Amino acid sequence: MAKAIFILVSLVTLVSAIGVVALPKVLHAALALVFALIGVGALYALLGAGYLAVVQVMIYVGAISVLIILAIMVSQRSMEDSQLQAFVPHRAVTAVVAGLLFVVLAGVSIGAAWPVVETAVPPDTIARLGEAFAGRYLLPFEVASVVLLVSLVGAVYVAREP
Amino acid sequence: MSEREIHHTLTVPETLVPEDLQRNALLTSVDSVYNWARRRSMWPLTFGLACCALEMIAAGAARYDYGRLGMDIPFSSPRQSDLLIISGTITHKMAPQLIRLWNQMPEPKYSIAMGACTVSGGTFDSYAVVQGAAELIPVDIYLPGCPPRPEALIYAFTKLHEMVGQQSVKTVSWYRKEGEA
Amino acid sequence: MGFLDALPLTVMDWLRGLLGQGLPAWGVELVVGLIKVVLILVVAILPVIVLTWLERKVLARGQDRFGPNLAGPYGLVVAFADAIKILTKEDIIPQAADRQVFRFAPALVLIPTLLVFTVVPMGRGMIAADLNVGILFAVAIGSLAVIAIIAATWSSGNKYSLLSMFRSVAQLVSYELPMAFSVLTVVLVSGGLSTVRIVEAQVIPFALVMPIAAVTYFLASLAEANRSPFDLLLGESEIVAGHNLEYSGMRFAMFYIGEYAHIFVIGALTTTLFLGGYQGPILPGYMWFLIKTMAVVYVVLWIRCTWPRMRIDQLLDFSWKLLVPLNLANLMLVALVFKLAGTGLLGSLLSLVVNVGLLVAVGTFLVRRARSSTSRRTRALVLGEV
Amino acid sequence: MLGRGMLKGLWVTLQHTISSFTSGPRRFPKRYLDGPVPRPEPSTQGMLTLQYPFEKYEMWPRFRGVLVHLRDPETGQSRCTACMACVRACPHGVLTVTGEGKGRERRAKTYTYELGRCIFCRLCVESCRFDAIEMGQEYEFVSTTQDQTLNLEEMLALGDRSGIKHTGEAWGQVE
Repeated sequence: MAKAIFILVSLVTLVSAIGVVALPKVLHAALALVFALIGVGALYALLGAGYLAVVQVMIYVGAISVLIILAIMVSQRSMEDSQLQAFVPHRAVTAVVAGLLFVVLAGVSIGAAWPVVETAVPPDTIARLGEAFAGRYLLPFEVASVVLLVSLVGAVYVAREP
Repeated sequence: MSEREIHHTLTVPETLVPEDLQRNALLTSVDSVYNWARRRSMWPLTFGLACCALEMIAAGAARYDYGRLGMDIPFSSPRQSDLLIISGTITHKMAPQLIRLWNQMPEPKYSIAMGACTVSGGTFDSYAVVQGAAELIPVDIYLPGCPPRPEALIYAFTKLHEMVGQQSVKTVSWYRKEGEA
Repeated sequence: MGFLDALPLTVMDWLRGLLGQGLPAWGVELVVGLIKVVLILVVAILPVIVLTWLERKVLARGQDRFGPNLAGPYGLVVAFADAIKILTKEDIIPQAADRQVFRFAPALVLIPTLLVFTVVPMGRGMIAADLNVGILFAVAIGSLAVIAIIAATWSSGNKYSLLSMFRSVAQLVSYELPMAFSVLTVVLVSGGLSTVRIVEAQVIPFALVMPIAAVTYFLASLAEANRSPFDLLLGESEIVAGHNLEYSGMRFAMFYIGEYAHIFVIGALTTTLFLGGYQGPILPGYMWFLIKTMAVVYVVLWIRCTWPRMRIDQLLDFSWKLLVPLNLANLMLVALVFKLAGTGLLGSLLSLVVNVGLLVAVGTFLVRRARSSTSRRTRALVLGEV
Repeated sequence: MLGRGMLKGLWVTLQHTISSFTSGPRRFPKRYLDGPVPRPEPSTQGMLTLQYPFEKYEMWPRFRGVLVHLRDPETGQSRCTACMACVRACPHGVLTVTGEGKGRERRAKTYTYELGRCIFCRLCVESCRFDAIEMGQEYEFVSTTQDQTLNLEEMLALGDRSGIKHTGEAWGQVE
């Protein structure tokens, strides 16, 4: 049962992920991205990480994808259908780099041992997560928030009327 | 009319079916249900152009309330409307918009020409005014008056309901595929 | 009482036992899961039939009218007339539309609304999936609705629906935050994200413990459902009719159903979070849930009947300048109170006092600032001067 | 305050919702009235919707409905003498009249009234020296065609239905 769901979800995720790069219209690609992200969230949920799944949907789908789509729409001319251009040199370079990246990733993923932990997922993951953030990983957590604050202030400064 | 009779006439759909189809009980009920639904949920597109618009608004307000007929969702988009109420003087300037709105409405659609100006140009027999809405779009019900009373508009609705009640799913044009007669 | 309360569960157990005789374990789970899905669909769609009638009646009565009263006794079957008519309407796809997405978007509208029902406890033990992240799930899924709106508006190829999408996105992004804060306050007090746990924690309904959070949640969910007074994306007078502008026939019906199902979701979630869910004396749990939900739904319709539409800048100001700071302060104060006084009666009472005190303080501050302000708009907004 | 105004608005609509059930010219259980409905006072509280197809207001005496011909009580015919005064007075050419006979015997042979163009200005009635026509009480006229013309018989029938009596003044001045 779980296996069938896993296969279904990963199929949806993969097809959407291919759609993100292959679809000619930008907005179609963005919508495909949404589905890919939802699929990843579903995979998290299948792994027993419910909190992570929900946060994935909330942040990536609810906020970031919407921002991406808005940015696409506000920017000029991108709403039009882009025609695939003929062969250009930089495409070749891109293809070589992407191919190398693919080889490296494939090598890593084939070579990895993929150890399976036998222990069950603890029921109080959220509490543990909270305690970890407020205890052991307090400093990195706060530093990350400082980075966010800086970017927030920077954005306000840039967007401010002169 | 007693209350019971009124409710009977209003809730039980009439069976207005041609003679040769009367034996076909299923079609009869399909037709009557279909017509009943269209009569009881006829969402208007209120196209107010001049003084008649005020009477149209009054007909929708508390004193006359055409919402009783199930018409109290005036969607502003023609895509979701069934009935175009043209109320007021149609100037030549406004004619393209009227035609456009009518074309944007999905079938089955109906229209009421409300007021003397909309029926025939009325008092404005001039170069600037369209002499009747029939020059532009097919009108189902003509309602004279300058302007008509709100009751008269609701009377026009009831007449339109009678007209709708005589239609059949079998004969309506919008369910035929293109190319069929 | 106890028998009535557990009646649906008893029926379910009996069914499970019956199925267990002829089917393997996974088959039983499959059938039971299917029954749950059907039940959720019924719970989500059945109110739509009632609500289409109820909204028109409530609006009409508030304006001294009758509302639809010719379709059946008291117009009760007007929803069926709507349904049959709308199903038999012509289905138009505009030429400028993006055909695939245009066809696809109405299906997306209903999914988030239906998914939320899986985590709403509708009675004692009557929940489709008691997730340990339940309420967070509801909030996350609620934010998905905007995707459907984006898809629908963009694919329509209409500038007005695109404008309505911009408004809708601004609105959703702004109101997500106060909503999350108010939910966070509840989570803090109840000590868990599970909806069942939140309901069980409400010996006193949270609306009486933290009125600020309750009102904020209610208003924010109104904004998220695009209901009046935050129904800016409809804006008939400026942008024709919003995101469903180009949809007709069956596809429009999906938006219509989605809207009313969303109203019911507002009621259900507000009940779960702040009104004590299925808890209540004498009547069985699901009856209490229904009564409370319909009460909230009535308030939603009542507001629709009364308040005018807000302007977009007022809407964003209200969220960012009032609701967010207020709820941030409320969160901290409530956390402090419950840390010091415990979650018992004393804590609840203190929390109520703190809430009311905060509200009074903010109100006085706003009024004083407005009195000394020279901006006509501020004075009009806060002091009611014209 | 803004909030106070909004709460006040909610209170007002709640009051109206309740009063629509409890008070008004027609209380909740009684739905339809027989016969013409007297027009309620403007200050009436509660539900005041007229359920039109089943209830009708009585029209006030000076209401301008469609033009009707009044029947002469002696002859039972219209008093119209086809003098064409109404035709000349009409701003839109709504009326068409043909007459027959000479002198005192002259009577209208046909009298057509194009309803679709009429603006109910009552100039024809003002101009009539024989008290033959009057604005009636009828307003329920629709048709499925653009030209809605009433002829003499129909207008006479409408006059019978409206129950308007001759004033007698104009008739007396003929001699």
